[in-house]
Amino acid sequence: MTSLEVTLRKLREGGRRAFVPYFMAGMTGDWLRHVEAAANAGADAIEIGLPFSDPMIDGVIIQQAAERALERGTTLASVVRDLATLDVGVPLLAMTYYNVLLHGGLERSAAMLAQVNVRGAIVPDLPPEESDEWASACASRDVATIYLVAPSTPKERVTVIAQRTQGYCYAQGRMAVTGTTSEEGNGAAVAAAVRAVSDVPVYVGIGVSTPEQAANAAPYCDGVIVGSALVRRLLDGATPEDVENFVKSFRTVLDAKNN
Amino acid sequence: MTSLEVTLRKLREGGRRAFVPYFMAGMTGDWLRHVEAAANAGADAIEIGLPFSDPMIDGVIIQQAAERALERGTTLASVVRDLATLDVGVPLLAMTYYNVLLHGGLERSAAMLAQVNVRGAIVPDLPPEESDEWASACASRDVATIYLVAPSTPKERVTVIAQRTQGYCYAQGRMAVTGTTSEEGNGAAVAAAVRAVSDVPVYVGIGVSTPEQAANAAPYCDGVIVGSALVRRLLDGATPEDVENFVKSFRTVLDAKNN
Amino acid sequence: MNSPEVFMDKPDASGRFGDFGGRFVPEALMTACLELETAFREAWADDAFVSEFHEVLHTFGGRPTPVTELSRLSRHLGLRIFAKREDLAHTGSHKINNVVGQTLLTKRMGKSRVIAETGAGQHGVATATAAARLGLSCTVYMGELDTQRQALNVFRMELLGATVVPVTSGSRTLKDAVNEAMREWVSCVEDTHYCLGSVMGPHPFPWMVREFQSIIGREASRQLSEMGVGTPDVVVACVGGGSNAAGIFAGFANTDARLVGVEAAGGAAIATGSPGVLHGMRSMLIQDEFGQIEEAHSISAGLDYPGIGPEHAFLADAHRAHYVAIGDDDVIPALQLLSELEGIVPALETAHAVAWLIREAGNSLAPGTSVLLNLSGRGDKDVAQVREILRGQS
Amino acid sequence: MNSPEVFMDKPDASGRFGDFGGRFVPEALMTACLELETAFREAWADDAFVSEFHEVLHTFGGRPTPVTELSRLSRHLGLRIFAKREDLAHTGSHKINNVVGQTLLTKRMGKSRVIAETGAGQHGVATATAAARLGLSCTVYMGELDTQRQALNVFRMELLGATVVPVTSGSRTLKDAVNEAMREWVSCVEDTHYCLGSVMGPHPFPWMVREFQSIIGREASRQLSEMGVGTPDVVVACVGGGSNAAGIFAGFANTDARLVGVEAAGGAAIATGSPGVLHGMRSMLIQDEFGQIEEAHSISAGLDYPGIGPEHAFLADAHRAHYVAIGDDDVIPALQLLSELEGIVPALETAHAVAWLIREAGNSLAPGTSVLLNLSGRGDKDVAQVREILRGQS
Ligand SMILES: Cc1ncc(COP(=O)(O)O)c(C=O)c1O
Ligand SMILES: Cc1ncc(COP(=O)(O)O)c(C=O)c1O
Repeated sequence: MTSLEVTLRKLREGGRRAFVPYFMAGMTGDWLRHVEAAANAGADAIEIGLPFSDPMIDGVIIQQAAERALERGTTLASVVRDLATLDVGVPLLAMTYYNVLLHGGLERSAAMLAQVNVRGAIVPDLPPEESDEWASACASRDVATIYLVAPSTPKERVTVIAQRTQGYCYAQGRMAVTGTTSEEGNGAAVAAAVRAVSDVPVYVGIGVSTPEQAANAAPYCDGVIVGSALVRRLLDGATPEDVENFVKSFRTVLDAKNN
Repeated sequence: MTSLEVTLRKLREGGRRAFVPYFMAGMTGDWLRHVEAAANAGADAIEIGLPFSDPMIDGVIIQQAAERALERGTTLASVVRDLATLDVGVPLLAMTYYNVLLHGGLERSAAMLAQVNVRGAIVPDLPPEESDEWASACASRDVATIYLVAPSTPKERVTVIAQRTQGYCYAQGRMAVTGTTSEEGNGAAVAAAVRAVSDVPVYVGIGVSTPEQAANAAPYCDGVIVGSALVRRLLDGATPEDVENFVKSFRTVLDAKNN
Repeated sequence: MNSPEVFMDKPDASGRFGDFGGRFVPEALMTACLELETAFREAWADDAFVSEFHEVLHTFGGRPTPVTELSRLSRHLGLRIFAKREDLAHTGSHKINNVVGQTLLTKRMGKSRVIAETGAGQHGVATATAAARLGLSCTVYMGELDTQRQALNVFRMELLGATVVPVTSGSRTLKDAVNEAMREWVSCVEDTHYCLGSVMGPHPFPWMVREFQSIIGREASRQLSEMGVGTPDVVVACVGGGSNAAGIFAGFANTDARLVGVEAAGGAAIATGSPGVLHGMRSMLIQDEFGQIEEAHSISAGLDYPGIGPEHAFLADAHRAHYVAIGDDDVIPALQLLSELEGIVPALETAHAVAWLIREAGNSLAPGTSVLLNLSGRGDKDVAQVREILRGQS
Repeated sequence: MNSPEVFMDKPDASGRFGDFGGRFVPEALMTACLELETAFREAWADDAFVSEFHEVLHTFGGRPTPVTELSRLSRHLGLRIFAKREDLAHTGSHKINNVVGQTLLTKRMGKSRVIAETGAGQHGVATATAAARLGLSCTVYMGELDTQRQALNVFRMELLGATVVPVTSGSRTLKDAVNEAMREWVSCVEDTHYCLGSVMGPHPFPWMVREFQSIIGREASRQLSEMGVGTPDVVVACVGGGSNAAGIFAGFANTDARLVGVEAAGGAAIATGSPGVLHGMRSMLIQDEFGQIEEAHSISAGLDYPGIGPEHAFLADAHRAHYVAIGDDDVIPALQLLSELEGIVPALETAHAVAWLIREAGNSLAPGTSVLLNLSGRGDKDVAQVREILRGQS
């Protein structure tokens, strides 16, 4: 079992609903300060987006963030250099598209990430069928490969994915790209489908943007992932303090609830 | 034999080369004054254009003249009314397109024209093959039907046309519409072709715009017809005196030459 | 009459269809017209020529064009509508049939050049196309107003190697382009053929162009048979000069099919015209009481002609075909309906015929009536204009 | 290798052609892709479906398109050139083949709506057309820049009943329209099929689109046989995503014919790209050393794509086909030459293939070489642009 999963299972055993914020690496000069702020405010793990020019499953907010990061010259290497200076005490998870890793070289990319305390990776355009090579590059370096389950995923596939995912299973709360903010979602059903076939922690993402939504999700999952809602604030100039407050607002509802 | 032809044959017998100017009826308020001036200056017959909206064999000058005449409300009836006031002592020849006569009614048109001393008619879009009806309307009223021979007309056709034409045979001096002013022409060959099969007077038109060209044509024909060169001056505002001078300039060369 | 009349056969020796047709041209053009008649008669009786004509239309022109059943429009109107898809012919309309024939004939006559008139540019583009293919030089006369309204088509002709001459006389539109082409023909008739664009002009043009276009009707008749439809109740086509209508009527003139030609209301020579002579033919014309030709006015440049081919005037006279008029306002809704229901954006000209179907469905056209629509051309050329008009409305 | 390799057969179970292809999509789209694969496999094995596909292309799409011998261009270049006339297909290019297939499949899958991406608008217009015919609703994603550059095509799609959505992300061109269509598909995959426009994207799209387009090559092969030409020495086609090239190559992949794909120099994924993953496929892409996709730049919107279909990447790898690049400067002279000599104004995309013939005639193409050119589309859509460019030059 990957160290990430060990950590996250422990959280669950401790009755804690995890909160996982997402940052776009290199989007601003002080992006690491935002990451630190989130960790200080109680984030349990942090997704670090490595920007890609054509982010197929991301909505406009993450797209803009990626554009800014790329304009600032962000690369896998620059992110790794940055992360080498960071010590936040919670696991970091890389989130990016496959082509970025391919071009870094799968083994080399995995090695670079592992070296700077990245303990998991989410590659949304890399379904299980295509990920053997990447998964093995990660496996030898204790980098968990995290897979998504979508509302459209049929039962048999849920089983396969839930068995394969490491750290947690990313339950996509809604048939939409990141950053859509409509109210209705399928998070509960997706999480239940995963739980029906596996005891891997289940975190809900895509469709959680407010503490209220997080509170609603908490009963049926082990954690929530919030990306666009946070990144939107950062695009608008949020400070590390703003980030702390943002994270705390989620922390509060997740901790308050006795699920 | 039509009275027109009798008159024109007499001219020839007297050794006179005929000069036939063309006027667009109704083009200006004082157009009759121009006609009179031409007669005074020695024109032997005068072509009176009845304007048509779509003058297929006319160049830009006559087209413009027709447009002006139509804008001034010129019709067959108005021209006949005008001509009723005119007494110039030389034969008048109507020149127009078939549709104008058709709409007047062939019999009625011929009768109206005959009534005001029009002794011949040239209808360039009415070839012999199509003109029986018109010709018979004219015949009973002593209106000569004048046909053209073109440089492209083959021998056998020349014979037919030369036999059919009355008054004179209109020898088209050039394969072009009216008002073209290039130097070379086929007038001599066309006239010769007609003369070879008939003793009807042969007048050359289309391609005669200057006294020099008239002088060149004189040896091989019995008369010349000048349209666009005169109408152009009238469009530019020529006075009856200008018309007199214009006609005299042709008269001089045609009379001077001993052909 | 004792023996049943045969329609759309050869005209008489003078080029007449009944009272209409003939050859009213200046003597300078008579020889060319006579030579053309002889050349066409010989060529059309020569299997080699006819085969080449069909071969070129097949390998270059995109023939046979299909017959498409317009199922959704049919359901919408309660009819059974089949479309003969001339929009799929090379250059986008039936015009290619005629110009392929005439340019092959030009070569056969030993001439090296063609001239043509054009209104919106369809016939000009088609002529330039066929001329390019045979290496003939090509000059197209186009009303100055039209060169401005259809600047892209001017450029298209130039791309195809043609020279486009703006005509500044008269109304500076199609009618004047015909005049000018005739005038120019006088001065170059030796080496130049005048490739007239419709079933109009002096004999033999109305007959010759109809013969070249009759491939539309012959194909459609065969295709409908193969589809098990047989003779349709109605055959309908738009009419400018009348070449696409003549082409499709030719396949059904001697059947029971009702033949309907749809003119633009602003250029409805049969409905609002009277007999007269223009452009070398006796036909129905829009003219004033003095025989002065009036300007046609239509939303569609290809129907913007004050006359109609003489054979149509005859077919109307003989009650063999019926001619109706559609006003500008009904044209764009018809274009939109066909586009949305069938995925075919028709030319504005063609849309007149569609508009008539829409108007008459359930009225003079009983439910279930089978209709063959000549889809004479595609609407690409008109899309910019339609857009402007719809913008102006909203 | 002992047994001769068979080219352009089915991809392997993972959707791979050699090292290329696959299915790199978000989990939210996996089910749709898998269902699509199943549906396509079943449909393509079902005679009724295949017949309907052919029937619609025949009666609605204008197939078979002819093969035209380009005699004057051949003489000019010292080659023997035949053109497969996809410009005569309905909507003016080969795109109709694919959309007829996919819309029929959409119906078969019980879906009521299609979405599509488009660059210049050709695929968008084709999709809107096929959707209109079947009564499917249709939304087309188009880069905002392209909606401005090709405003008339936007209107054309709207006439056909489609909704056009301008895409404001990224470079606001084709690549971003694909991204956006994929994103939107996620949220409507239940009732909506994504009608992808070329042999790209995740499995089964590259295979399925090639199969639908292979009618081009099958027809051409039969037609050349009938003409007594047999297998040509060279088969050449322009390559954007690569669908028209794949379609014609499919008829000749297992012959001796040399297969040549011509990319735009500013979008030459094979010549200047490297392997990578984009839009659901592993293929050759134009990208920087970090795997960021670069914008393609071509005079022709249809070739303005930084990738290429995976099967082409494989055919290049296997040395079965050769991929060359033509710069913008050579394109317009090629368009002009074909127009003037043959009376066919090609699309700018197609003109790339013509430009390659001009460049290589007498060089890599020995005199007398027989060539089959895929004339993928007509130039009407490009005439305004060409005019502007030529004006700018003079
Ligand atoms: C598509 C189309 N249909 C019809 C016409 C009208 O011509 P005709 O009546 O000769 O068929 C035109 C003329 O330009 C045309 O382009
Ligand atoms: C005429 C034409 N040819 C070629 C292409 C390029 O696409 P593909 O490479 O998929 O054939 C396009 C795309 O729009 C096109 O319109």
